[in-house]
Amino acid sequence: MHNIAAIHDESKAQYYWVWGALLILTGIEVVLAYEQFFTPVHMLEVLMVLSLVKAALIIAYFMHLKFEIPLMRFMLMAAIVACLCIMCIFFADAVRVVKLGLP
Amino acid sequence: MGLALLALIWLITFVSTYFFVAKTWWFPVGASASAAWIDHQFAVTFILMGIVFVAAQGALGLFVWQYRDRGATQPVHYSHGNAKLEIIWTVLTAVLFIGLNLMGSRVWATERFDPPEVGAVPVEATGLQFAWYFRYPGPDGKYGRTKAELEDASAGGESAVGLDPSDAASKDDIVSGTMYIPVNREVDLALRAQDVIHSLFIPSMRFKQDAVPGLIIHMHFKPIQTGDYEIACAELCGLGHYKMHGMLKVVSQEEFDKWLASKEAEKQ
Amino acid sequence: MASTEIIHAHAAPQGFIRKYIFSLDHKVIGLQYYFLALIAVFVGMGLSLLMRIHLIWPNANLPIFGAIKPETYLMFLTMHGTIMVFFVLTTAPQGGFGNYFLPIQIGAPDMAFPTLNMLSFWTTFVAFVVLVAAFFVGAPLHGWTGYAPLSAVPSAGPGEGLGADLWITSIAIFCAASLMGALNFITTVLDMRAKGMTMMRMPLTCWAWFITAILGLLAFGVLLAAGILLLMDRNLGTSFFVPGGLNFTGQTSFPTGGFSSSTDLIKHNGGSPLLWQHLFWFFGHPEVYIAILPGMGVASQLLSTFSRKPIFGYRAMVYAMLGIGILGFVVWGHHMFMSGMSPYTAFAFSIMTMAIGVPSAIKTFNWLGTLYQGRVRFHTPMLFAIGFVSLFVSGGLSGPFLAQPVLDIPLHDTYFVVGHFHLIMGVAAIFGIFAATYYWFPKMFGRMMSEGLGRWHFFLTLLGTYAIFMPMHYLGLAGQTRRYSEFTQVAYQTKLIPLQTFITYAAIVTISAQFIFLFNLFWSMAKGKKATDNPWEATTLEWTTATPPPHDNFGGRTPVVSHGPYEYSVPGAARDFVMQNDPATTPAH
Amino acid sequence: MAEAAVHHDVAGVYEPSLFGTYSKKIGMWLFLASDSVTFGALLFAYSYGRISNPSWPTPFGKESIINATIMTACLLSSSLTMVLGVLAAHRGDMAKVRNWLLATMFFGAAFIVLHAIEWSKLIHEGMTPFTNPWAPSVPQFGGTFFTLTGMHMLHVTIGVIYLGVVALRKKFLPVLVVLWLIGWLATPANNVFHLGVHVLLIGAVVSAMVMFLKPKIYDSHDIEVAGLYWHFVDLVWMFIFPLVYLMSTRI
Repeated sequence: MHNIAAIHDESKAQYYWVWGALLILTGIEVVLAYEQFFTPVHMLEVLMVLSLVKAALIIAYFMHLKFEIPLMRFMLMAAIVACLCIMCIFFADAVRVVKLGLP
Repeated sequence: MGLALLALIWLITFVSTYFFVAKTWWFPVGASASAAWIDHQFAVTFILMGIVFVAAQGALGLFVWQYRDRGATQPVHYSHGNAKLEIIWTVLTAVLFIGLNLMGSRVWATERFDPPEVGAVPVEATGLQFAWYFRYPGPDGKYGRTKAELEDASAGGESAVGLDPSDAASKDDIVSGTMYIPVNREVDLALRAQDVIHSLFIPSMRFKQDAVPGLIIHMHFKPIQTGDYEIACAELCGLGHYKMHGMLKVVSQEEFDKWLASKEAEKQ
Repeated sequence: MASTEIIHAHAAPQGFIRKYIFSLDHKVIGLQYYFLALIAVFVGMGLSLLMRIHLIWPNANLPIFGAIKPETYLMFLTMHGTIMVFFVLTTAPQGGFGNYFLPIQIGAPDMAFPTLNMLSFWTTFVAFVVLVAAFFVGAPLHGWTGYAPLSAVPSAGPGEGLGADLWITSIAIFCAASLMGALNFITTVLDMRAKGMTMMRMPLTCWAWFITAILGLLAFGVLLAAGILLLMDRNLGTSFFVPGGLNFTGQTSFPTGGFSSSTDLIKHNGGSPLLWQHLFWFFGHPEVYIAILPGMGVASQLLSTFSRKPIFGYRAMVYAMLGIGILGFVVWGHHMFMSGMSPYTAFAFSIMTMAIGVPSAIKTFNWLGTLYQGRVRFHTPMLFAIGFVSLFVSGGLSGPFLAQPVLDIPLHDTYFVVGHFHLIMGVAAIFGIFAATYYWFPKMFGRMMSEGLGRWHFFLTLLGTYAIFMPMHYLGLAGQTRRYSEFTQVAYQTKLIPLQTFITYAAIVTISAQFIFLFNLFWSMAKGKKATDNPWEATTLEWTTATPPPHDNFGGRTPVVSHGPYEYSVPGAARDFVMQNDPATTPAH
Repeated sequence: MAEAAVHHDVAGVYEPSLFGTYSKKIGMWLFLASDSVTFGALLFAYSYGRISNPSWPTPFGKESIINATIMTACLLSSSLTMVLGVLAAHRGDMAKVRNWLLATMFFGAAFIVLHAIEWSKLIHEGMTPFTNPWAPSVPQFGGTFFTLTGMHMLHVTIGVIYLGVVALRKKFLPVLVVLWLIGWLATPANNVFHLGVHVLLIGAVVSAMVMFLKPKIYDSHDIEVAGLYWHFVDLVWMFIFPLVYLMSTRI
């Protein structure tokens, strides 16, 4: 019932493409960071977006999530992403430490 | 059995509600400007929740008695529920709960976001294992520097909060184990802690705020009645948590000035 | 692989050790969990009794313990909280009954990963042993919430040395055990339902265990991270939770651990105690629902069974539980209104907390709707289910007070909170466990428990717990702060001692009543009336199999399900209940 | 991961799986969900400390960044070889599978060694969990760095052992013991890895127990599940690398 080979295209080529893309993205990240193209806050945003793209590529292709049924894709990703997003509430207090901290 | 259950559930409901309504044990009399607001919000919440409590427990007792098993002939209503009812009570409870919440948020906002009134009395409260110390900046209006290395709880007073005598601004700072504040003037309170988290709790002022090490938290409140009020620590801070106790003395402006002057004189 | 027709992967074991100690059978593992929780609950209860006695007679000279010192009181308090929350409220309903009955109720021969299941129990056991070991080196006094820096600095008080290390290690091990259990539960529900057992035909107990497992999977991971960081802070001198400028001048005689000296401690910088609270409550609040959700499932199952009526609003019940599960992750900040957290976020947390009252209310209404126009049979399990509803209402309705930041100002960290959470996540959840015990005992041990003793146990416990925890609300209003080992030092609190005395007497009576249960449990195992396969005339799959169930639950066959879980008093049916696996021709919806 | 009790190939006995796949894979995904929350919490703790300390040090110069980039490339390449191994497993070519897994392990081991050298260098420069030479006012820099990368390194090490067991079965145990001895003898006594290498020994004991309890040949499903774990390790590094290294480059 779960003959994986039959479910999706098993071409080797796509994995090489993804690998290449990941290496190039890493290269871009390193160059951006080393050349300090942006102010730190923007740098963080850019790096995080690039990292998310890389993560998405790994999850979708290497971890085959692209080829799983939609319910699994949705449930797993929604749970993890939601959990991680709500932790951003912490940062309101991290900023407070800067403002109210000891002189 | 049904009757016994009915009696028990109704008895519990009645007794529990009675002691709330009779206010046998209740908040101490409010002595700050915000106390009336908080008490009002409490009363509204209390009435609404009380109605729900009595209704739900009453219905529970009634149902188990009324629909007790009286033999196979007793009809049972075969039903999987009622979507309309579900929607009605979902919406009703949502409106009730969220509405209640919004009502109370104004007090919270004014206490935390508005700056203290002009002319508020600056006081710094420091919590340490296991005592409260209160510091007044003196005539220059500026707190002197404190240093963690200089803190010595056993010495008490200025040494306990680690006041650095080499700083000019600290020359006129007053440190007291009792909190004196004038009535009808807002207190601009700065909260600090030296070792672990403490929590300054003044029930009569309806005031509570954790003092967190590494942070200086600013709060303000306005006492509207003179008198002596007790301060307790509300956050577990170690083995002496139970005896971390202080006094708040709300006095008239003249008495307050006199007290400050005498402390200044003592220091010279 | 496709050719093998294996229904169960492991054959029935023969030797004693493989059969009862390192068993792969989910039923044996369930019982192991249950008895671990039983030991834990009596330890925890004993500690609460000692605490109550110390509160009223601070200088009393007890046998064995002698006079209890304030720090000893706080150690009892920490251990009571930790044992109860982790090893009773998480272990018994989920690990115990969930393990035993989840596979049977969905028609599976075992859990998805039997070996992992065994590992999960033994890891829990190790965690318990490590926690108990903390007793013998001096347990920590920081409470079960372990707020830093009290828990992060070994010189903050007695017991904060090795004891606190063991405490946090135990919790980290428990996290790992819970993760194993949780992913096993989820996979089992997703993968191993018998033919015809669609998600919307699962008993509500299974839904509850399923959602609880999801909460556990996501919440315990965070506590594990927090535990690792706390261990680093304590032993390697990092400062995640330790801010700079700390000076423990009053406490220099205690060990300094990762901080080589007190000046070292002063120089630390930049950590934040609030970070611990965030991480802890990110786990801690879902944990509350981990404790109570299985109780809700059991109450739903029992109210329907003993009212001889389908559950009112099955779908609404499922959605309500899902809603509680999801909202449970976004309300943790309501534990921190007074903590110096950013006041803006308090608004968001407060609204979310009020919103979580809605699904809770839906559940209550549906339980009342189930009783309405039913035919209520008062067997002991039903009494406890009714008690659960009553306690859930009482404990739940003090929630909206605490959820409003403004009202939390006078109530935070007072006995009001203690009363609130004991009623709802302590006693209500334990009523769920009692109800489940009385209900499933015949299936587990093949004998009935005594009804007479059960009734005495019920009435004494219900009245007793109300007598203990209702007055705590009054105490909280009057400003009685929690975690005080004596009330002699603050004048306005000394006036409340009479009420505290009443609570202590009530606690003594209630705790004594639990020995009726203990006696009933063991006496009935040996001497109880023989049980039939379906003594309660219930409909779910566990009642279709032999008593006690065989090794693979259904004796080599797999049930086929054609009905929803609660088909009672179906018009036109021969009996007043339609079993889930009755042929589809039986009239039912 | 234990043997699943049920194979869904038995048609008609069970409801179709809700996620449309076999139990072991679901189990691994759930474990990864939980582990990503753990790593997420650690990264949030790191970011929290970073935000609340404006004078965070930026010590990673050219050499470190190049080293870390090579490490990243190692991990990415190991993911490629892993996925090719899984592909070969689906085609039933078990000899190829073993080679791909060995390649994966090679890249993983290279990552660990490079990282260990990096750690040793930083420690030599004076970084400890509670002090660092670059910003004395931010002592937790070292703590966050070692916690995050240490947790990740532990995951990589477990991954390499896991893959070794899958690829070589019992033959891997002596290899592991030899690696442990080499690691132990090659590191100076005051180096953190002199103790850290014992993870390999513990790994050998645990793997021996697992193989004793479940003596079976691994099929393509087991390899896919092992692959999931390996890719996850790679995935976590995709966040640690920019957050820890790239945001602290020395200008």
